[in-house]
Amino acid sequence: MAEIRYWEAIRRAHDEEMAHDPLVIALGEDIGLVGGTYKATSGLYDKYGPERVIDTPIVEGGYTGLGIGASFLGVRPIIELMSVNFAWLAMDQMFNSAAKVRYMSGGQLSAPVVFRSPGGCAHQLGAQHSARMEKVFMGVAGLRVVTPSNPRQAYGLLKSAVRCNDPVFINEHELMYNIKGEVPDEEYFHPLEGSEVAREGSDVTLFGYNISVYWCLAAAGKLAEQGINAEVIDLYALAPLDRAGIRRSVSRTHRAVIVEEAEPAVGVGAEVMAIINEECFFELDAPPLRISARSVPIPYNRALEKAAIPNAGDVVRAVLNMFGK
Amino acid sequence: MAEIRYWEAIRRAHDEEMAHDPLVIALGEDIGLVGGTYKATSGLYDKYGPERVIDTPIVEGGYTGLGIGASFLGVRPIIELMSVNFAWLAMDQMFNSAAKVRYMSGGQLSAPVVFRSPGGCAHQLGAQHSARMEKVFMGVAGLRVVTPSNPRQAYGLLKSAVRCNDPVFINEHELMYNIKGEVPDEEYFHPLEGSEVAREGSDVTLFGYNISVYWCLAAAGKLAEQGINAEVIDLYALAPLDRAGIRRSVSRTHRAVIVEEAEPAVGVGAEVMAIINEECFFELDAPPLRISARSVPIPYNRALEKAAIPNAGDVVRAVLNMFGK
Amino acid sequence: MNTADKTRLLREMLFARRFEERCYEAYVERKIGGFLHLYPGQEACCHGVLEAARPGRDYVITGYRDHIHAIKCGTDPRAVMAELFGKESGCSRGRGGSMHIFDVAHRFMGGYALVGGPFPLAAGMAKAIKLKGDDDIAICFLGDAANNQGAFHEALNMASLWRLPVLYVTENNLYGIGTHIERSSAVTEQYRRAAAYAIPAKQVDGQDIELVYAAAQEAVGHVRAGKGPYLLELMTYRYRGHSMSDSNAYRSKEEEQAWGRRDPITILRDRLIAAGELTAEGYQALERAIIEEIENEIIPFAEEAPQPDPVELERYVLAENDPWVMGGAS
Amino acid sequence: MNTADKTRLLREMLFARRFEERCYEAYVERKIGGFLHLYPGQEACCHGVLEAARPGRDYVITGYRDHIHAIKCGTDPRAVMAELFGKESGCSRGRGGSMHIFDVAHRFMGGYALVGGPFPLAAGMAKAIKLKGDDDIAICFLGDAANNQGAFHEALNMASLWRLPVLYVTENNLYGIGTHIERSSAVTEQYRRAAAYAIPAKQVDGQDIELVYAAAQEAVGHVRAGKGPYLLELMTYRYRGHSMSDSNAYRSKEEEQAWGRRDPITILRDRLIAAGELTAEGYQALERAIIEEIENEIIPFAEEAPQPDPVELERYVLAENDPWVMGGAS
Ligand SMILES: Cc1ncc(C[n+]2csc(CCOP(=O)(O)OP(=O)(O)O)c2C)c(N)n1
Ligand SMILES: Cc1ncc(C[n+]2csc(CCOP(=O)(O)OP(=O)(O)O)c2C)c(N)n1
Ligand SMILES: [Mg+2]
Ligand SMILES: [Mg+2]
Repeated sequence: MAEIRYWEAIRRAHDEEMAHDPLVIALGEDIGLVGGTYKATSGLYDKYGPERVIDTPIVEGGYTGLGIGASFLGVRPIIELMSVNFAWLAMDQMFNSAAKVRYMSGGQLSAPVVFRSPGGCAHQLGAQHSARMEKVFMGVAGLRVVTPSNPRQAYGLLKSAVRCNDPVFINEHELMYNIKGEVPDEEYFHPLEGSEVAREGSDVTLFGYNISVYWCLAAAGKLAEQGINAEVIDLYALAPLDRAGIRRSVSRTHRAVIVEEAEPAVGVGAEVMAIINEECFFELDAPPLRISARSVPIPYNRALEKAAIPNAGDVVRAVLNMFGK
Repeated sequence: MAEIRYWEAIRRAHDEEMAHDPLVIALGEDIGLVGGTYKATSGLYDKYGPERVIDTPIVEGGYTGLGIGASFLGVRPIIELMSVNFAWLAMDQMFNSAAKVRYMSGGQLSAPVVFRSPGGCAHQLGAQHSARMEKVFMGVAGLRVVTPSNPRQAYGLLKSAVRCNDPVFINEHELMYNIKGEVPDEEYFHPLEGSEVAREGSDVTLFGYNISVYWCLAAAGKLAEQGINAEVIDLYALAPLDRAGIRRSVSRTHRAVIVEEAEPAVGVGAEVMAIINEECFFELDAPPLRISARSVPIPYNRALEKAAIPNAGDVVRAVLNMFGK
Repeated sequence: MNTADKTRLLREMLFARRFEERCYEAYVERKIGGFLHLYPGQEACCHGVLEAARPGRDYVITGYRDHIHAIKCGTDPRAVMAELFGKESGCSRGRGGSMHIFDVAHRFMGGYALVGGPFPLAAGMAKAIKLKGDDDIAICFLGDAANNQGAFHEALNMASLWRLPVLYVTENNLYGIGTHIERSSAVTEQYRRAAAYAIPAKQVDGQDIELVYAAAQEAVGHVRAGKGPYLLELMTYRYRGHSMSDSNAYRSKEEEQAWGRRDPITILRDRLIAAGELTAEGYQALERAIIEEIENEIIPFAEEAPQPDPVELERYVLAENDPWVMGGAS
Repeated sequence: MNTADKTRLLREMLFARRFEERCYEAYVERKIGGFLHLYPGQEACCHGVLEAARPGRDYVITGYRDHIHAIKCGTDPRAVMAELFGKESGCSRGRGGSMHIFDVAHRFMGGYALVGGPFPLAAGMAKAIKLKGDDDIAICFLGDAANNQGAFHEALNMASLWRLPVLYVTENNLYGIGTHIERSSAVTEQYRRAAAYAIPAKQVDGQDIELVYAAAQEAVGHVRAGKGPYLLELMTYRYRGHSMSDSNAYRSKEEEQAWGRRDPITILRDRLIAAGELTAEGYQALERAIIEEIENEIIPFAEEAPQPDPVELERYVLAENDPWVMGGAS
């Protein structure tokens, strides 16, 4: 089991799937000749050629629609949106075409397409380049949404997403491409549904996904010093969410905190809270909490930016408070 | 106080605001010469001329952006999106330009623009014309979202939205334009924040907004026959939501049901449940519930379509069940 | 085109006309719901273009005004009518409705309700064809007003850049709902826009099926030969309102009458009669046979077809039993 | 343009060059964060065009490569640098950063980070000008690659249709990040696309400020006269990478050198020297003065400017004390 970086894991999944099936293609801005902003497709242009690794014009709606149309004929495009902020321009096609075509054709047609894109708040990229948009993708029936928190997931989720017959959105993170982690040497397909226990615990469940898993783990470490044994659940599948996994953990710990990098309104935190209310309300020993970003467009100034986004310290404080400490 | 229809109320608000301020303009597809798909702008083209009542090409991203740009210079455009389903094409401009410009310019520039559009499931319009998208608009800081449930609100909210210096999204409903209701004869501005008690009650709070207010009221009527006195809260302001109003009602009734026409995932129901958990968890005598649509693209077939959308009967059943009846 | 072809095309166009008129009635009778956009007046566009292609084998995609395109591709008209009636035997199993006719077996890749949406989808289908090395082409029919959408610009640029085998057909009926093209498009002659993408283009009378056919042959030939996309603009007119709720108040009676005199069916019929290849009686018999087929076979089929089972409401949202959802068969 | 103007423009362009190079250094020193897109090589575009307009009075909007456009509109360079340093005295109060320079007092209506976003915004500003009856114009500067976005198509069509007073300037530096225009645009000469909207257009050498100025005078004159929009394509080159993380590996040394020989500053300088209107020493003195201004006034101002108060994190999301939020003053 080798340690590789997140971007290398994504590159490996691309490479294997393109080698496996000549109808797997990759497209996006600057993904070919220059290998992608985050190197996730580096080397593939030389290996598979410009017909399969396609540098597109800067037309998010257009090339997303083009990839979806190709998928109607069995092509399996992996579409990179350079930043999730640009996805607003592609959503009509993602939702109205890809997510709905199976249903409205009565099951005849499907769009086995993968969209992948980094979201999240990186370093001072400002209001138009710091969106966290997972909640938008989760709200529309017909689209699967996953969000890898480590190289193993990044590799295995992309592999499964390419093979799966549903459209899948993979929410990556600008700050995570250089994270290192173990990835199996043999081929590996990660389930597109479910959740993972990132740390076992008994006193409180911290739900994280993508980058916030790390904040949860860091908080759990600190909390352990204070005698609180926190469980961390990695919700790598956002649509559908793992209701059973959420119930299972909260039914054991009786307390829940959801940690999200995004603003709270109609977000993952709200949805997980709703699921907890629906699934195991009577198991709760305390109100479930969400720790979210402040509801502001992200400011450029570094200190303001930091203040807008939650961190492990916020999680620790909230949990201590929950325990009356 | 005259009884007028919902569309007439919107038309009146347009007319008064255009008469009041020469920089108020209206734009959208077929809103001018033919008076708008739902007549909300009928007669205005003749009255104010083609420079102020503008039939646009079918370019949702383009004319939304154009309206926003005009608003930077103090023009107050009322932009009609013929159907909320087309708003996906306009969201980049709505969010990245209108909602963020005040913040990222450090308060120098603002976009005092109004977007209005019918959402909801009408009669057999199919998967691409039945979106309920309020949750998408609620998730982005910098944009206000309101959703009138009656002609008085439709009139007063549009009036305030035009004058307010923030961008406002007004979520209307295809099935509601012919609803009749009383509207004050004198000029009236409805607050853009808050909520309204549509029916007082003491045993359970039913939260509705837009069309689901009617389902809640119908359910409350049925429940009264069974001895359950339901309060109905009309959440006409979706962003920001009225946390105080939600807390106040649930703290009195100790039970809450949120009724939404949309699919549940990351929706209004989830957000209101989260707010209840945050604001008054210990006041609850039962887990809060949400009654939502099924998570499917809307089918054309009438029976399937009906089965996909909740109704008053679903609310009654859920509440009876909550009371062990 | 020989006489047999012309007679067949006349029959097809007349069938299309009667089929659509019957839909109108069924809508009034409330057998059909939702939005209904009909095709009368534009028949020579669909039939002329697809006659020059390989319907059922080339991939066709269009907007919401889609019944006739599907039928010309080979879809059973009974399945189209059943779809409009919302039935399980409908070509989209009653889930789609008028705006979402699908028949993948006949490579009719669907009707889409968002104006402009099919532009990039068609380019993508062409990309897939190219990758597979087939000699099929993709054909995208859309209206004039759709050409203002950014999707037109984005898709045509990519299609040209990558020499994709896609034919774009603009059915220019002069209106987008109630807005005349002169009020929505700075350049009303749509074929002129193709130069911005180095795409060859031509404007043709869309009421004369022989002219449409000839132009389409050239266009289809270009595309199939691997020379890249082509844009064909067909000047036409819809005889009914945009959809059922439209009164056409924005059109002058003179304009309507002038175009009424250019009815594509009448033009072909009169030409055949003048050439002695058809008689007035023959034409009437044709029409009677069509009406009988519609009344005796198509409508009863749609009426009697079963409703979808409500238990299946959540079917077709996601793939069924897809092993990769759980990480593979293993 | 007289000698004084030319000398002033040379100074302005040289200032722009030095300012941007100093930003580069400050970024390396980690005084500036985020994405930083610099302007060296393209100075004649901004300066030539705006010289022909009324900077500070006409409304200007652009993308993320925006520092110099703001300064030419009249924004205090210290406020720009302070913005890049994230300070409260920055022209966007430290909230915007390099991609979001704003100075509404000087009618610099902002830098926007989404490629293509300003196209319709500019048309909207022009619409507002027209409604108000002013004789101002809106000027939108964007890159060549931006022209592929659907927003270009949609905005230019509306601008032409409604004769809006807006000048679109394409700064064609041949690349969108690492993708050469021949790999992204089916028609590489961008001005040719304007015909699709019946908009007059011209392609001009963007390295020679006198040519840019002459063309811009014509273009601005056209727009200000109420004749509708105009598209000006300026052929130029960026000497640095797209942004700070770009190695330019996709460009050949020969290409870079060829364009290096066409440096807009050198061209104007040499012309002035050849005409005896400037000496080599005079030029060096100019450069020294600029460097001194930057080092002694601009950088210290930005360094010493206060940070935003974290208490104000949530300010500027919504309007403050807007009475209409609660239904009016009453
Ligand atoms: C994105 C989008 N915007 C608006 C509409 C509403 N709409 C439906 S059809 C239509 C007119 C389209 O005109 P055209 O493209 O000329 O086609 P025609 O109906 O004339 O065949 C409009 C505005 C829509 N369906 N989708
Ligand atoms: C909508 C959108 N897509 C992609 C990007 C990423 N991006 C930033 S600049 C750029 C290249 C733009 O090139 P061009 O328009 O020629 O301007 P230049 O940078 O050359 O000045 C790209 C792809 C973006 N910012 N916005
Ligand atoms: Mg039309
Ligand atoms: Mg460029």
